[in-house]
Amino acid sequence: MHLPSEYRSQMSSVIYCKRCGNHVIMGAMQKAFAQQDIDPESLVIVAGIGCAGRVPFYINAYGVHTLHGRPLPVAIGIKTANRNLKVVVVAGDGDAYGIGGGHVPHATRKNIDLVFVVVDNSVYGMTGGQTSPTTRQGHQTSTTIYGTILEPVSPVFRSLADKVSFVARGTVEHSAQLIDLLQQALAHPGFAMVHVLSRCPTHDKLHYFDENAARVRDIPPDHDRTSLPAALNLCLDPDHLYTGVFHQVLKPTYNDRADMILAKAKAQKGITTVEDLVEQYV
Amino acid sequence: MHLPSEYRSQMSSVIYCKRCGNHVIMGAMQKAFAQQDIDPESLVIVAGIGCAGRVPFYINAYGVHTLHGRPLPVAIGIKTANRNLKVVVVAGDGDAYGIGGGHVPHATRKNIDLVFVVVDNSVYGMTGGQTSPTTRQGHQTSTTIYGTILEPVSPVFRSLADKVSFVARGTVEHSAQLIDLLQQALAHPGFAMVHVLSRCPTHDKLHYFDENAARVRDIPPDHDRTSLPAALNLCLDPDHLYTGVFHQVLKPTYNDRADMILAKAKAQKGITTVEDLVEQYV
Amino acid sequence: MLNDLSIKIAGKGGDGVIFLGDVLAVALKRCGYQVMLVKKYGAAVRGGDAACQLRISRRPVEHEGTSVDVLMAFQAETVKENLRRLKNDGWLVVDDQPESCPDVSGHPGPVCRLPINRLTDRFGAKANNIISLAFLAYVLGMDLSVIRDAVEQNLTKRGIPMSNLDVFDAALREAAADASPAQGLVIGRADGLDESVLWSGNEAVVFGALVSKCRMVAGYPITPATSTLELFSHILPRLEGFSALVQPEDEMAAIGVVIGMSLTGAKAMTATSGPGFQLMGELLGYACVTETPLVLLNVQRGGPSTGLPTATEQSDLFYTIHGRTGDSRLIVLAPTTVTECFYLTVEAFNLAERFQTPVIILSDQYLGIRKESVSKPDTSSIEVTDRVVDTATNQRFQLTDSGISPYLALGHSPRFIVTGLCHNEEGRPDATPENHQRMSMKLERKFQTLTTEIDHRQSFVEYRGDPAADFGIVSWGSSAGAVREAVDRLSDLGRPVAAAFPKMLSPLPPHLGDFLKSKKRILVVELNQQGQLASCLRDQYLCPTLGLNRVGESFTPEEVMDRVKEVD
Amino acid sequence: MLNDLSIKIAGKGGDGVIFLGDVLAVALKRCGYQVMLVKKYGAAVRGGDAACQLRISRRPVEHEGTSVDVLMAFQAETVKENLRRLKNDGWLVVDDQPESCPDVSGHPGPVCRLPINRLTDRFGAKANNIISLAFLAYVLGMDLSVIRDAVEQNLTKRGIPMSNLDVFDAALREAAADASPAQGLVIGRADGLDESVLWSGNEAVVFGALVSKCRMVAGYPITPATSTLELFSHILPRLEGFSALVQPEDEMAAIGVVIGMSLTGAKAMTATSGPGFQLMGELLGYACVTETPLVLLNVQRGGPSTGLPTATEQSDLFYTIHGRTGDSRLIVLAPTTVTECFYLTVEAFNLAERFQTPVIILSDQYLGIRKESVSKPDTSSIEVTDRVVDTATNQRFQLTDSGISPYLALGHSPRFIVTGLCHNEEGRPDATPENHQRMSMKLERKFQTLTTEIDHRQSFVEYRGDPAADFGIVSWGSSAGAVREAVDRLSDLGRPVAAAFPKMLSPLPPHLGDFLKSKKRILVVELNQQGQLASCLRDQYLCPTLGLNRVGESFTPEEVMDRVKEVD
Ligand SMILES: Cc1ncc(C[n+]2csc(CCOP(=O)(O)OP(=O)(O)O)c2C)c(N)n1
Ligand SMILES: Cc1ncc(C[n+]2csc(CCOP(=O)(O)OP(=O)(O)O)c2C)c(N)n1
Ligand code: SF4
Ligand code: SF4
Ligand SMILES: [Mg+2]
Ligand SMILES: [Mg+2]
Repeated sequence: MHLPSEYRSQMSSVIYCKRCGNHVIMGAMQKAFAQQDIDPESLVIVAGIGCAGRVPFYINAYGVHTLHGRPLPVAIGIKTANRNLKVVVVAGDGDAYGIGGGHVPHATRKNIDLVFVVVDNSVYGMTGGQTSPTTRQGHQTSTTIYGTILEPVSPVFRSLADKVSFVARGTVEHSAQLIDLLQQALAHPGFAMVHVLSRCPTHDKLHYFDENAARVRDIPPDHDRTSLPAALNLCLDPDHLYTGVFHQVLKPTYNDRADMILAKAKAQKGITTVEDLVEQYV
Repeated sequence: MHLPSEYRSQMSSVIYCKRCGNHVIMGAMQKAFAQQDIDPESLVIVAGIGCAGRVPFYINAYGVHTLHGRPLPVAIGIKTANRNLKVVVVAGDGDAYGIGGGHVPHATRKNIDLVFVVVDNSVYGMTGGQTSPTTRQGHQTSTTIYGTILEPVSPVFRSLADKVSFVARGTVEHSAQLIDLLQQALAHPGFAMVHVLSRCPTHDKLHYFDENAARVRDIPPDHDRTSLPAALNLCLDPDHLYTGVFHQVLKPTYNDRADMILAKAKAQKGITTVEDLVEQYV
Repeated sequence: MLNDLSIKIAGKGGDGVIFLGDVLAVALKRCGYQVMLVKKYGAAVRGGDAACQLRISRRPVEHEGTSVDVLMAFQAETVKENLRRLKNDGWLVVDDQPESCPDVSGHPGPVCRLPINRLTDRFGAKANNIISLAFLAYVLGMDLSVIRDAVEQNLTKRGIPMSNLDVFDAALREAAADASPAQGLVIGRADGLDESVLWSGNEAVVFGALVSKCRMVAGYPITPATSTLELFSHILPRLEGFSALVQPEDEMAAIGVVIGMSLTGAKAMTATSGPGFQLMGELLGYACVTETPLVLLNVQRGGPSTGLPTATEQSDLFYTIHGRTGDSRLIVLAPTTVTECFYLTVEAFNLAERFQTPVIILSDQYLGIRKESVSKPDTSSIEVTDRVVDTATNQRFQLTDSGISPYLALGHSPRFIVTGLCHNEEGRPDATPENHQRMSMKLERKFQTLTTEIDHRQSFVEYRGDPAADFGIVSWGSSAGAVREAVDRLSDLGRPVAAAFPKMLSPLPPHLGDFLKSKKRILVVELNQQGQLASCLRDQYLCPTLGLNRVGESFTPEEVMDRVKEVD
Repeated sequence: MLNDLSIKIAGKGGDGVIFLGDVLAVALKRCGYQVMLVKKYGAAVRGGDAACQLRISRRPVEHEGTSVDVLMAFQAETVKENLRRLKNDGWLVVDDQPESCPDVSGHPGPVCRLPINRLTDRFGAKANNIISLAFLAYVLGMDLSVIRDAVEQNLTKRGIPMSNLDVFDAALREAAADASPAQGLVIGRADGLDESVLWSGNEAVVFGALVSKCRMVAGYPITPATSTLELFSHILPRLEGFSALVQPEDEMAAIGVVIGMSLTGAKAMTATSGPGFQLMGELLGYACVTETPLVLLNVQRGGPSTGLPTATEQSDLFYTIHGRTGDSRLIVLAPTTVTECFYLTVEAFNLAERFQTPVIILSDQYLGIRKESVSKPDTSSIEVTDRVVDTATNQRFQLTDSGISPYLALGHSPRFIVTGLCHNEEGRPDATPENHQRMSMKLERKFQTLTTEIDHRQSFVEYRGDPAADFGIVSWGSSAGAVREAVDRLSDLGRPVAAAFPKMLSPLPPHLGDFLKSKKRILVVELNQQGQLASCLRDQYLCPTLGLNRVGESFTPEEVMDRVKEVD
């Protein structure tokens, strides 16, 4: 058994602002790791760039701080090459759905076995509060002082369309639930996406969350999480903002499928060596 | 009135293979332009790279052959700067959902007024038949001779999740319907996505289409295209592969919204000149 | 009136150091001084150290000063850290509570202890900065009405309650009782000086673009370029006529949008830094070969990779010149002052139009964020090259002697084709070896035309110091400031040297070669490890070079002087 | 047995020209010749002209031959287009129907008219290529059992029915009746030659990687690099042990995946060309600063931008060396032959391991697609540097004299951090100026260590010709072939010149400087407009250079000789 504190790095001091949602998320991650008894020696936190992206510096595990938008490809390389590693990817809303948005559907359709934590503060925190892909329409940010004109992207809806095998949403106001969701995600074999509604008190005074707190509901216990239509219904409900697990199905992971190809090739064409292959060109 | 032949360029000879789906698509586009009476002097065809990407060379209009995966940003720049131009974007399945996939949701959430024709031959045609984002699982291609292991992306499903205001699917086997869909798309104010199931006879002998021909159905006439749940139902139907218009709603286009901001800024802070602004720094 | 003074204010994130610097700079500029205000961020993005340094002078300010005449510091540790930068006879301004100030008995100069914290306790924590400002203004012996106006204006602009002005007045009264103006630091007020504006380098670029009639911008946030995007987004919609600002999903999209805008005949620009600039490479190459005019501001930061977002550096020169596959050239301009950020931006737009090519403005964090007083530009007298659209031909890439072809715009010219494939004069794909050779020579000719013009006009290089000196210094961008001061001081010390500051780094002006040839030794001063400009000089002029190379923070004049002495 | 012969086969897309070339090359190699097979595509991707040219010799083949000894052409227009390349005494092999062949009475040499089309009518259109092959083999006076075996093997490999072999035999019978072996063209069979393999440059790189124990690959299709990805995808899963091949959504993802693989301690590579290489720039810079070993093959094509996907060029050198923001260095290797594609790939992996850095292999379309006979490598004797993972320290970026730090791998070493931010020895962000300077010097030291080693071993430059000559030629990559032949022929003509072919282009080997200094004139031959290597030579060695620069298609030895005479 590991204690949450074992996952706290002593090496870098946390520079998040006061009341930043990232404090809650890091705490929840550490508790979830402990409760799932994740071996810190085989845990890799991969992140993009941004405030959320700094999580690897503060967790006592292997940490790979990649580039803005690129955590998923690097994480895929890591998990493909060494399946014994437990890979957790942390990305901001800009990281995940702005600059990195092109990589998401290709990680999900691989059903690569990792946890994808999207820290959605609906703003570019690190660079000082510009509009992000999830900023709600009409909201003011430093680059949209007359109001954001675009419709926000819907992380949960898109994940369902991308056939993600585990889709959940939590918030930094409900840390017990968040810990539980992260635990389920860690236990899920395959791509597990956890959309976390977070806060950037420094750059976003009137947060999405405050405006929508009354709409927040736990997903009802009788929800059939294996049903995609049922998940879509929840996500399209105009009156409620659901938190909990929308969808979960089991299907082969990328490593499983890659193994099948290794076996099939040998069965179909025969096992060979580099020397034999060279011989074919003589 | 313009004739379809007026949209045919005399300047470059068409180098598509025999029986290539692109022949059908170009023909359908030319007919749709004619029937919608699109002024060739204000028509811009923007494309990515690939066989589908060569369409601008063969259409008698302005042609912008961009880079692999980048037609949408360039098209957005064009339409933002000059709304009098009619912009049609042509992209292959690799262009649209592989390398260019990150741009799609940000074009759609802008509801930028253009037609997005995705030529889905489920293979990388131009480079010789490698697996593409829409290649079906198990199918063999030049880079997956032991079978493609990934689930394909679902262009229609994703478009619905991205809240596209016009979503249709046609095929190169049903050219009359395709012409009709393209016409509707051209008439639609906002982002109009037409997913075209095409063919690459050169690199894909057993096409998706052949295997699924029996499942193809017209969308029933009583389908309520304004209803997102209804559209999702059609798209999730495991027994049928629907063609027709899945979804259409009217909402402000990007140019409309940008105009609102121009007005709002002036109303809130007052109209000003560069000289006045300089004065503020004295 | 003083000739020259430099002031440092050092504190932590919450101390309002930036506010102090901003207001003080405005007020001192209005007192008739030339001003430079440099903001220094600690390593951490938030909560770390914050400092700003202000230098005023009757002459142009080239550098913020290596050591300062006045140091105001709020915490024991910030005092300690910064004391070594205070001149021996400099004024130390600290709080009068012992826990806010370490033992400073070692400092030989005057120490001014003020009741900042006590007063803050009275007026509330947020009043901290306004109280400090009042005290500092008093100590400096400023014209108090000027500073009071500046405070009022700043509060108005930021929508902060005017009750703060009462706090300011109260603090002034307290100061009058407690503190006395610093001996010899009575900052007067000069008249008859040019009217000037106070701009950061980034602001100057924005105004350069606006004066050039650029009304289309796309950009993605990135430190330290973001403030241009923010400023454009606030300003553009208020201007008469049509304008567009797009903040898309990434930098590839940003430059893609700019290219699309430009294809319709509109002037358009983007601004970015390191990693974002990197991502623009592919479409920038497309813009080069499709001969699409556009302007790109790269505010360099510490590299490589994500590097040091809040540090300055000059290490993107190689990438800027050579960062695209194939034989792909473009124009690179490098301003050395905030004033040049403005005028070279106008030049960038003019060159982009005339040569139908991307033009890169290579600024850096030090230059982009710092503020300087800039003599107010007479916008009506600035020459601006308009886009000229040909409506008679479809030969978009017509072969000409100059290499410059008719410019066509979507929706305005006969229909034409644009492609990144090798194309013929009509823009259609043509991969024959002859065509490729022809079109690649055409592009080369464009740059020859440009080079000849520059050489003819002897432009884009600033020469300074003693032309007859046998020791030459070459520097570029923001490092020129430290070098200018060093050159002047070396000359005062009886060691005349000559300096050249190229403002166009690609193509390099041929006449720079005459300078290089006339020197026995050439020292190239640049803030990078590899000696990137030096490498270009050796390649182009075959002259041996010595280097002053370092990364981490900007150069001081003393470093330049030391290096000259070392290699002399 | 002949000493040297070059054969061109020209047709349209459907003529099976590539099949002819492939089978012929295999058979001729087995006859004991050294072989070079060059495929030439027309401008259009499909349906355009297709041609291949084959040269065989008892000595190493440096160039496919500017003019040919045998020309087989299938259409009147392909005959016409290619006739000027046929030597005066060369054999023209054409169809016997007048509509397939224009008037060739002007050709002084022998003309061989064969009933290709008539026979094709009998056996069906698809038999076209096999009939032509039989005729050509007969005309060449080849050992028919060798060619028949080669056909059989080719058909088996591609899963084509063996009934085609009957067509081949029938055609041979017809040939015996109709045609007679070309006078003097009796291709014999040599024994005792090295056993050799026939590889394209791309194939040789794949085998170099396999021999280096690289089992992890990620790549995105792009002409002309795609064939590496395809070959890896066919081969890797058949090998014992674990392997992984990922074809992701774009090139950024491809190199991202490779970096991830490498971070776990696995050897990994990717292959790409122009536009794809461009997109890899940002993560490549990340790999440089995180000191992640990886190998990247760039098969250069015509640029800039999308350029000419099926044309060769050497214009990515600037980008390869300088294509990343910041001071970011890596190793660049440039093979000049298919054999070197193999051995330099092994070298690339070894250097990547030892110096913990990306290594770029700069190949090009001409070298990547053409096939050459390569003396069969003895894989057991090839030295391969394994990845050594440190399990005792967490100082991933420890400061050492050599600049090389302990290598740590995810899952195998104590926990550590990787970031593209400026970091300290433990890999943690540290943006202090001192740390940045320190770490940037450490990276620089790594390259000094490498440079010293190369110089010590006098390696990575091939010298040829007369070392005492005062005229020096420098060339790189695939252009070296034409230069080698030119050097030999100039020497035969009594104009000895010396040549140097650097195989490592960054860092450049210092001993190349001795060569340059010893020459009065230096001609740099490279297939680009700007003279990219020449620029690097001037920068590094301060030597004036002359250039032979062109784009569009590869150089001929005659062009090199002409240029030497011109500037001599
Ligand atoms: C290629 C690139 N472009 C831009 C940046 C600048 N940048 C750093 S973080 C960031 C956005 C952060 O927003 P988000 O991903 O939502 O994370 P947050 O800071 O809000 O947690 C940006 C634009 C960068 N580092 N790299
Ligand atoms: C950045 C970049 N990567 C790769 C390529 C090579 N390439 C050209 S077209 C193409 C794929 C084409 O597939 P698709 O988009 O489906 O179009 P299709 O040819 O099938 O119509 C690729 C990978 C390129 N031109 N640019
Ligand atoms: S800027 Fe916002 S997201 Fe970043 S640490 Fe501060 S509160 Fe958190
Ligand atoms: S390769 Fe395929 S997609 Fe391309 S032109 Fe030929 S058939 Fe059409
Ligand atoms: Mg965010
Ligand atoms: Mg396709």
